[in-house]
Amino acid sequence: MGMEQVGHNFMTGQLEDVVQWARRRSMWPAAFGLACCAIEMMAAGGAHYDLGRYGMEVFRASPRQADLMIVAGRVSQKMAPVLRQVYDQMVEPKWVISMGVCASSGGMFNNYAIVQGVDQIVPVDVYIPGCPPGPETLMHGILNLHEMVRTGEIMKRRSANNGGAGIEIANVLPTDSAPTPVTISVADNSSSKLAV
Amino acid sequence: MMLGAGDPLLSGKIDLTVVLIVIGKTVAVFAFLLVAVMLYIWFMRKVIADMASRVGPDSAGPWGILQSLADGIKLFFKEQSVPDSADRRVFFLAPYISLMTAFLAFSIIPIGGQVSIAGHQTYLQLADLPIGILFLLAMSGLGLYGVMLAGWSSGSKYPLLGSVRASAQMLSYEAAFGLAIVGVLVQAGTLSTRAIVEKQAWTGVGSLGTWYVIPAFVAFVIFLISAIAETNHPPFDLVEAEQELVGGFHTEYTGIRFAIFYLAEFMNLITMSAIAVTLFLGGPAGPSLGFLSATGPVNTWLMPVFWFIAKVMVLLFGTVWLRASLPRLRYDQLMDLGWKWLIELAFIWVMVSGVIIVGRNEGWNLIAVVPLSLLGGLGILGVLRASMPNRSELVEEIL
Amino acid sequence: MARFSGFGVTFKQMFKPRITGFYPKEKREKPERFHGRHVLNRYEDGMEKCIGCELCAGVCPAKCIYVRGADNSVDSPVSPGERFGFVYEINYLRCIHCDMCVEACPTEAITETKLFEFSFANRADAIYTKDELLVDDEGRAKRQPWELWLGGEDDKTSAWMRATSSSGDADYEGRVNWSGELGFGVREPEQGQSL
Amino acid sequence: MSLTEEELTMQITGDSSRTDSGDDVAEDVAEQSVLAPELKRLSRQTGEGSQELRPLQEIVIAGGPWPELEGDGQTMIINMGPQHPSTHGVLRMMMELDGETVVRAKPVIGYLHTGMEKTGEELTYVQGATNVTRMDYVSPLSNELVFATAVEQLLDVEVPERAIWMRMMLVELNRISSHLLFQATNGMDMGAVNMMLYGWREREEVLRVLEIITGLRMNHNFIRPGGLAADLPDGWQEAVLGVCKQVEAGIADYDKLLTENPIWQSRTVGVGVITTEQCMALSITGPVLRSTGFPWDLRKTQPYLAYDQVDFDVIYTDNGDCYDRYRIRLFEVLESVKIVRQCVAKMPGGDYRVQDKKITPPPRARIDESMEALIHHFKLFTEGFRVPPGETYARIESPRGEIGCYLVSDGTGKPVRMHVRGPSFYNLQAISPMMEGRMVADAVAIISTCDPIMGEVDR
Amino acid sequence: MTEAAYAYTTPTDALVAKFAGSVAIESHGQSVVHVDKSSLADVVEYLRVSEEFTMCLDVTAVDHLQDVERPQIDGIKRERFEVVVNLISHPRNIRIRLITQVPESDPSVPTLTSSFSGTSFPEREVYDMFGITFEGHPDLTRILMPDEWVGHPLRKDDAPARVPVTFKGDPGPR
Repeated sequence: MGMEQVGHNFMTGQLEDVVQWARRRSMWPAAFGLACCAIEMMAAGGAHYDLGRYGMEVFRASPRQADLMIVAGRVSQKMAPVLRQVYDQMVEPKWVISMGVCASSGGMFNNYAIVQGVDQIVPVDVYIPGCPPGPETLMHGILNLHEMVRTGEIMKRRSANNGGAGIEIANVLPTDSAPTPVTISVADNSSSKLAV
Repeated sequence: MMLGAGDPLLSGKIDLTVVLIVIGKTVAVFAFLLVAVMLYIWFMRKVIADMASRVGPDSAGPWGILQSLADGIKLFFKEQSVPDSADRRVFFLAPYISLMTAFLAFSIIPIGGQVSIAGHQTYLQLADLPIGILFLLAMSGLGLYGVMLAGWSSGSKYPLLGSVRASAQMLSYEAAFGLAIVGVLVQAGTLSTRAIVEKQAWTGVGSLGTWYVIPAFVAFVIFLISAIAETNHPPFDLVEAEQELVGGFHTEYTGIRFAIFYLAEFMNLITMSAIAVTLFLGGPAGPSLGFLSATGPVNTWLMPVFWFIAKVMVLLFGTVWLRASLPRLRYDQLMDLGWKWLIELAFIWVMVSGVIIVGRNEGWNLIAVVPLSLLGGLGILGVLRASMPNRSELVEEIL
Repeated sequence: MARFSGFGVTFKQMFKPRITGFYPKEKREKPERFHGRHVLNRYEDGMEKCIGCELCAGVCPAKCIYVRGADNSVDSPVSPGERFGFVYEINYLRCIHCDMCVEACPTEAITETKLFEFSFANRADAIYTKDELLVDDEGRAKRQPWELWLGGEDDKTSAWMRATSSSGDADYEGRVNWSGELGFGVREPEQGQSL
Repeated sequence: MSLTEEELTMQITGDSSRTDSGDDVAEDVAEQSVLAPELKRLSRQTGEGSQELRPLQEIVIAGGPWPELEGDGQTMIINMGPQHPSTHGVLRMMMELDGETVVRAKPVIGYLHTGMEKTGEELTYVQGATNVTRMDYVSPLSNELVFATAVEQLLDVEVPERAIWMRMMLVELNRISSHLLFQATNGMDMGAVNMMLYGWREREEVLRVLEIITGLRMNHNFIRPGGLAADLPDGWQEAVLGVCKQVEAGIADYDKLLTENPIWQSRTVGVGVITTEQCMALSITGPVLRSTGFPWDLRKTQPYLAYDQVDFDVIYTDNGDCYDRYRIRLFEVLESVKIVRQCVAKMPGGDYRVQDKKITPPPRARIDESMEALIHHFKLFTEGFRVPPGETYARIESPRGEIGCYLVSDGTGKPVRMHVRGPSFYNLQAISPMMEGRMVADAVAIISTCDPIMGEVDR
Repeated sequence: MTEAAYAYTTPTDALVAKFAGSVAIESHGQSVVHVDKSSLADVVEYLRVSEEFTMCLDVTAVDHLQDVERPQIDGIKRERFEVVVNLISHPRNIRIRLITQVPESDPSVPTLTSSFSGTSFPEREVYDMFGITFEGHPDLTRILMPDEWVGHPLRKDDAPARVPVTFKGDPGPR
């Protein structure tokens, strides 16, 4: 139920502002921790940093109620289909932050086991560097995302690349090495369909 | 329309103004509850943050006070999904059952005293049913169906477990809850909330003694515990139990339907606090401002409402404090507590207080009668204990 | 009442001061040795310190540094020696901030700042080129639009503990072993045990 | 509770039942092997491979079989994880439930498999620490220490006294932060919201001290083969002693909040019981083993670093349940604080890295002075140092148990095989026997008190 | 320090005498016994029952396909794979390490789960990573990699599946 189909006039313009304000101020992350970065993600919810200040201390265990998936940590070949399924279970509007270098590109683990960049599986809105990024770096990424939500930047990008994963596939896929044995099935593993 | 305008109920006594007043009160109470829930959620998050040296929500509005509004708007504009395996009609219906019963239960609460609107004398209360307490019990029982149907209709496993837990939990605590209320009813001798509140009216500091929290203290404690259990609040939030069941019955709910569950849950909590205030803490009773006219708008309108809200706030703070301090009970321990302790305690309490009241009326020697009734109660308890099935049998029975 | 002392713990906590930092208005103090994003240093006369030796690229466990050296032209040398870093790129979506590069660099050309608050909306931003890494004419790190610098954070460009460490030799502790850098001159070493 | 060597040996040998139980086990196993072909056939039929729940008979461990449960056919199989809030990352538990009771459970792992052992073979010994430190990301310094110890054994070098004490202090600080994290997540799993926040709060203070010393909050890459990356920074004493005080205050709070709490006790006492014999059979070490009344702590029994020169107690309890595991970790923090204080008091001066030109890069100042130093510097950072051929197994007591590093060298700058025995990997095997017959809520408590770190399990 | 822990007497002599084809050596102060593949399970059972070895700490394997230098031991024919078993005796406070040569042509060893149930996971890991099967293991499936994975990643000849790091100025993979 995005707002983008609506033609803009005075009323809808105001409404869209309010909706975007609400989406920024109440961006519930999915409790989706993978590795080291998950520890830092939880630390960011702790007293010293307090994600709760942005209304984000509500880590939703059920992906259906979450707005933001923070891919915190390395994504293994075995985890990749699960990650995609969790992403599919989330409902629009949804955002993805790739936290840490392992999620963004595989980091130092350039080997058979790790997906070299989670953007091969899900569309990533913000990449956060560091291994692991500190809580304040994570918060920078979140604020970055907030800003993109405010300006509508994300929806433009989504429509530009058809909203799916594969933003950087051409640059990232291995060219000369042996093919990765596991294929990640992307389509049709969501058990839900839209209510329309 | 012709008929309705002048005399909608054809009773000859009710005119349009009264209808408008009733409609106005309904809308006002509903709005009051909605705002109260929003503020309560914000308050809860802030207090929990305070209890951990954090700041809590502070970016939505001043001090983050609009946080719940932002949550609500966001959820409203979120896409909705239904699992393939769900029973669609029930799935759609369940949240509304939860919400409606939560609101209806609140309608019997006297928020303030008698006021006059446009020349009509009316109470600050939506409905004063002669069987108000029975209505309350009915609503809290019905509310269970919202949760249970939600879990069952989702067609997946975690919600199903949550729904099973919900039904068992509500069944166990409904009895203790009812018996605790009976503890008040034997004292008050009426089922009308208005009458109960009037019996606790403020006449000076001495009237604190007439608040049923003092003569029925045990019932008060039992009521609080079972009310928290009924509303699935921590430490009894097994139904949702994020760490065990992901989200329990509402795991599959998204967007506005999830928001309604969220709303209903906290609305229930506020309703329960309000009922506790009504039954045990004198409702809107409290000292009025002596330097102002006793019949002026401040003392008739504001002060009772102020006292009512203040008392509810104290109880609500208590719930937040519980949430922050206690770990969650386990399923079987929850049942144990309900069946083995609360119900029996409430039962004995009802017997003893009944004997006291009858004895007082009949002029019996209380010093002899009270221990006797206690002994009798313990005797019955012993028989009950002996005949009680062991835990696993009990659980099976309920499941 | 030890059974319910937990309520006291949570209640008392309400009256203790908050410890939350108000990011992004304020940031936490970073320690001296903090590992942040890199900078390429220059000598006090403005010459680049990097000589394009590729030690940093070789030692990087994530292989996130790409260096190509080129010969200095005689007329306008970029660095004091014969060669200089012609291409220097760090892919921050690979960098694990282990500081092996800082330890390896023989000329203290690459060090780290205390800035760690940056994130990218696209992958291209994450590849820092030499222009972006090299300090400006005042010896301060260049600020990219997607980085959050607060006042005073670039006063000390480098987390240079590992670059100047005495490698375990107690005799070398407290000895200045840092060639002067643009804007900040020669750094005092950590005192260590010689305190 | 301090144990001398003699007392300990007495306790250990005094227990004769362990060796006696061997025969029974052999019989059980013999019965099992008859079933083996049948099992194989079953697994082929379902074709689910590692994701198949094995029949009940499988989980028979030395010390007698587990009590069997009769299901009435009304069971349901649910998957907890890999995305589930209480599975500590990406552990997946397959559970067969009868109502709320767990009939069978099987951990399915590998969702965080990172190929670190392969990557370890591609990195030189100089770079190796960056790899191992990311295995157990909650106590990275333990991993670095065990790797460094293994390399030093192969190189046959002794690290200087100061390095030993610095390592000990850092590892103990890390043990504190790891146990604080356990308290936080354990509290969260049991529904105690604020316990989690308190745990994070104190842990953050410890991390800040580690950051002052190493420059990083996690994954420090600080303990290297031959010593440490750098000396302690100026003003480290105040920082370390300050955090010790804060941690003690925090532990007092946790103690008040939970230890005596009736709900907490009813959730944990008698839940997830395991005996010493079962621990022995399942290769379980660390706090889980100590909770069964067996005071086995490598720091005491096979001392490394300078643990024989500091005064501390091995905490152990008798019941082997979740409550004991919680208490052990609570009080081990205090013991670690004790060790850290002694380290601060006794910290010797001198070198903190082996002064061997082939292993340690030259001091920065010498690069400009000596051509030879420059060559060593280049060689060390390009191809690392060569390690004599051979194989060794180093082990230390990490916060989760015995962490070991099996290292095989062929004389080049990179190891042939770098295997890490992660204690969580083995401790995870205890989860399914502990869970059987318990409720879902207990399953959460059991996973949590086993404290598995999936990075270490899957490597 | 570290080595001192291993300075206890070890039961290697009895072991070598009892099982033919075993060779005891010392590696960095740790007692290591090379045992024959066929007798591995028996040796472990013997150590558990008769020598009070109470726990099997670790089972792992090594692939020696590309070793530059490999020390030769008299009486042992070096094969491509080695399976390494670490045992500890708590009562005697000693450790022992058993190493078995496993030829490439027949990568299988008897399972140790009959002696120590705790070797179930590590044996599955070795199977997963090296393709060495453990005969008699009750549940020998992949543990770390997905079930449908092809190959055994820690074998030296398995594809590393590296990808080049992207750079702006990089003309292409080096």
